[in-house]
Amino acid sequence: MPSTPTALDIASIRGQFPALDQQVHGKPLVYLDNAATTQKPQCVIDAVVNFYTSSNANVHRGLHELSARATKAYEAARAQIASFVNADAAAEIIFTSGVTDSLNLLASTLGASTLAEGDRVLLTHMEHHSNIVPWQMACERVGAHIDVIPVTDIGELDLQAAADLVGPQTKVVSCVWVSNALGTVNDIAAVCRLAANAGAISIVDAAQAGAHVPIDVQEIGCDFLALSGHKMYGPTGIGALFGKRERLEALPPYKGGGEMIQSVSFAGTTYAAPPARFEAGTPNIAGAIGMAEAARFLASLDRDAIHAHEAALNQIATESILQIEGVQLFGRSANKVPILTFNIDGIHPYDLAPVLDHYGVAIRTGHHCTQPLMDRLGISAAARASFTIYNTREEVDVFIHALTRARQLLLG
Amino acid sequence: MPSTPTALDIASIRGQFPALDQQVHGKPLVYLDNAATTQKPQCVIDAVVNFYTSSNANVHRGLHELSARATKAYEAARAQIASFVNADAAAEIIFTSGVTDSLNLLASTLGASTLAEGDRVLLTHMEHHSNIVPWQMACERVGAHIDVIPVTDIGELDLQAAADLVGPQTKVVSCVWVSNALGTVNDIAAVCRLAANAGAISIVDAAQAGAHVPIDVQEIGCDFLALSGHKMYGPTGIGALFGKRERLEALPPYKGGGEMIQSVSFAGTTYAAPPARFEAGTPNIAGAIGMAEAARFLASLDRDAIHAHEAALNQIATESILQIEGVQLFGRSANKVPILTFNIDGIHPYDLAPVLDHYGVAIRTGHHCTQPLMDRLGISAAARASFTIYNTREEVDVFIHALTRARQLLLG
Amino acid sequence: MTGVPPLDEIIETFEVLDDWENRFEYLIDLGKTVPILPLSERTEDARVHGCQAQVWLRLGLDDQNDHRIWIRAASDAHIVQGLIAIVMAIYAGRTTNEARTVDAEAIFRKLDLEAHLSGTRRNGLAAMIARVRNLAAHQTAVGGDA
Amino acid sequence: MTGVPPLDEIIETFEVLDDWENRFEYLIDLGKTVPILPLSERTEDARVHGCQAQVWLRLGLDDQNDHRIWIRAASDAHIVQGLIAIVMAIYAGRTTNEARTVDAEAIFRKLDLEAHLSGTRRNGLAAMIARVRNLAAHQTAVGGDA
Ligand SMILES: Cc1ncc(COP(=O)(O)O)c(C=O)c1O
Ligand SMILES: Cc1ncc(COP(=O)(O)O)c(C=O)c1O
Repeated sequence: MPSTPTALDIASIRGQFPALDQQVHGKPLVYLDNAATTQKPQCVIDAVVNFYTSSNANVHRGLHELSARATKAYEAARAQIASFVNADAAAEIIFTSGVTDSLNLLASTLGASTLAEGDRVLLTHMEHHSNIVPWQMACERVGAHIDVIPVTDIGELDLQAAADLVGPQTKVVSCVWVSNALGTVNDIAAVCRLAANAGAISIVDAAQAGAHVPIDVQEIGCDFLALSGHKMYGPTGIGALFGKRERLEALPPYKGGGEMIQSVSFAGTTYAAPPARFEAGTPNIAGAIGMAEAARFLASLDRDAIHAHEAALNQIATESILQIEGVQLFGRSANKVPILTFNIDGIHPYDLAPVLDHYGVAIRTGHHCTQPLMDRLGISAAARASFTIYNTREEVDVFIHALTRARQLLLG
Repeated sequence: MPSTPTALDIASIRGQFPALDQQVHGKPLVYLDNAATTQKPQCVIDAVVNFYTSSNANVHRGLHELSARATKAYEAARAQIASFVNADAAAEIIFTSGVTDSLNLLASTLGASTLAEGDRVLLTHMEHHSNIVPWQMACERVGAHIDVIPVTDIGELDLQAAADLVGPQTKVVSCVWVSNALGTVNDIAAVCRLAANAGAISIVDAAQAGAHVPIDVQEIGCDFLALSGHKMYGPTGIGALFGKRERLEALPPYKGGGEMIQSVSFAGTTYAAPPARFEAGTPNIAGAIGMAEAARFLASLDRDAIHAHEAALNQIATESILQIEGVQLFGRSANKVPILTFNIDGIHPYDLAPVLDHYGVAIRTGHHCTQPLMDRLGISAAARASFTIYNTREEVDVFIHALTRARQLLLG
Repeated sequence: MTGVPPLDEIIETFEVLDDWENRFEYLIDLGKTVPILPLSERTEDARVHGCQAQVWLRLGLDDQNDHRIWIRAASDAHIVQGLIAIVMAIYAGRTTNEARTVDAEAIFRKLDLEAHLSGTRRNGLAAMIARVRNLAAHQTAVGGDA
Repeated sequence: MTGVPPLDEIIETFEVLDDWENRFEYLIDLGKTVPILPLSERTEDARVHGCQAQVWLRLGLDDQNDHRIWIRAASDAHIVQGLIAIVMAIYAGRTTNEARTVDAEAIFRKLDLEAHLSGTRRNGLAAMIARVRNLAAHQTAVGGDA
């Protein structure tokens, strides 16, 4: 990474997000629920609106102008995402409805083609339910088993232990890049190497990475990588799955329907090549176009400056929250994005959020779809404040102040 | 149906669709590709934009204002769709990404729970690939078989033959309500009765019905019914699946992930009740809100007047096209929506579309994802002009004129 | 412990308290008026799922007392405990007939606690109300958890 | 039948023809200059999928002639047949080195036929170009279909 990141013009970035410019309970909105979903810049909203107002048509089989425009825009979106993750070719990108859909696609098709009785799938103790449940379902169908890379007390993967868990029966290693509950940025290249060395397929859940970490699938060396549009400033209902060409070609189809076939008859059906094979039915055309615009938006920013800004937010927020009496902060890795998951002694997180809400501060509470991690941490729920590029230092102050006040209110 | 439908103000309806107001190749756009996807009224576009600019947040687990607003809007969308199809309860509506996704959900979960070796699934010869391929995949997995209700020469279901095809092994009857290739409006209540009498589950592909036919699941008596947002003036990437409560409750989960669980641990996972059980991951929140707005838009129109307008378009277009020498019109049922699928002797449909496009007329050509029907009709492809509420009689004239000209040009 | 105040009193107090912090403190205080549910009754069959906080809810119809609804409940979160108090104020001691005609959502809306209702069926408060309604609708008293 | 005209001539003619109907007729006429592909060669292995029209494409490198590309093809649609003529004008008779440097898409764009290119890989024209490129990239002559 170059050494002198230029300062980010946060005000100008912020100005592009219309939803941030509002009051909640009479207070300026301080949106710290970015790990759940990010706000959308005007350019993304405009891309969706422009599609609907000028080029809306179904893609691929139309020979008229609107359909040609829609197809071109949709395929350009695929190319944009390919470049966003540095894939070799646009055909290595499948549009899905999100990371959950992508991981189900993989668990289902690998379950039907690659996993057999006695095989093992390696996950980690910090996975989101979306990267656990599909594998449980697939493993149950074929009689395969799940191994779990342990998480250390500061919230990092125990890669030492991971090495011992990989064996000849390990067929799939599926791992989160950036934990939505701990903020930890895992050494995903090391995890993918581990998989490759064992001849296993490597899958990266990049749901949280999308907005925070530059992505280069060649550098990581993964076989598959999944993104959700809505977590990287794009629309809801759209995701992208990168898959290495030869891996995609080896996969059987997932859903059946229009566009994914070569020919259909009641006597038998043959399937199209990827990416079409995995895109049954009318795709989320406007969503793909919006997600590509979000990727373009992200690519247009100075990623080093973003990193520096987010690291600063993380540091100041961490230092400040630890000054509050009784705060337990989960996820203390040196290598993390500004996600602060915490509890305060004697206070249920459910009670915290509505109080903060009255100060305009939006945080999330609950198990964050990571119940196994919650069990590992010995808690059932926690509060989470997640920052992103458009958050400011002043917002950190408002958050800390609201938290202090909430503590008084709830303990007093 | 009341006897005197009031005249529709087409100009005012048309004015609500911004995409219609444009020129293509220097000619006013005549959009006759509505069976592929409809254009979107401004209110739908606005609903999506408003969500992103003011209420965007992830749903269900947030305790802050934006999340409460998003959840409320999302659940209100569910209630709106429930009322659109006259379901008993909002919980009978599952949001999916479209009809293809819905039918895959059903084929996959019924395949895992209801279909066994030797069982039979009854389809029709006019099904869209989306209602064929998922069943082929499911049947192949369990060793079940597909039966096919024949289609008569004028493009209707042979319900006489259907009765003979239903037997004790028939577990599922899945049927298109309105054919996207023939325009035929099937007697779907009769098909559902047939299923019910045999103790089979009835599924209705209402992709094309959404925009054209008032829907009442109680009147039809179906167990499941699938809609795509984008075919009924709503956004892309969103669909709704109606399922009778007790049917939904009996289904195992489809995709695994966040929101669809009750609790997750590596030792075992328990699942939530419907509809959550079938909505893994972050849903297409903006899509659901847009689709609900489209349903509201449709419900606000005088459905009888729409019916009368579309019937008139159908009649005049049919009469006119038959005057053109060498025209073969497929789908001649008396009970149809204004979808005209045709070929002209000596002309490949592929050649027709670009010529019409230069006259501003957007039609679709190909197999319309109904290859078995094409085989039945003895053709490999056809041209299709599909009209909807905002199309005018003048547009029928432009279409017919362009077609005449194309014929001259292509036949030399 | 004098028990949960009557609904009217709760509504009036909410109206008098004009700033959210005070209403909030009152809601938490309300939670403290709910009779303690012994740990022995906080069992899995009494769990209300779908809430981030833990909620146990036991309810039934009182044989001795005109088949009126009885409710015993607890949560580990203050706010949810406060919401429980209001649910009890709305429903406890009512006949099933009375219960069927109450618009609980409207009351929570009036108290500006609507946010806790959103996401029907995935939410503890909504699930609690649904359980009471279910009992009222089916009229049959079930010992313990209904 | 004099065969497909040279690419320069095609481009010039498109430029001269200022109205789309004339260009359209010219495209159809171009299709008629493509040497007929005998039915016996219109076999499944020569099928180009992804096009609504049927397309058969056979290509290879000419042993006798400097390993230059040869193409024989046919379609049942006039327009696609015209597009085939242009593909042949672009690629047939070229060395694989030459073929690798040609920007076929740019030519179709110039001729205002870009619409037929959209939806890469699902479209006959794009698939035809991809097949020629594949041949050029791998340099190895395959008898018949490559
Ligand atoms: C009758 C019918 N069924 C199913 C579908 C599939 O719908 P979607 O592509 O929205 O999933 C379509 C649309 O093409 C259709 O017309
Ligand atoms: C790490 C991680 N994985 C997977 C997901 C699931 O993403 P989605 O809900 O967009 O499918 C999320 C988001 O909640 C996440 O944070």
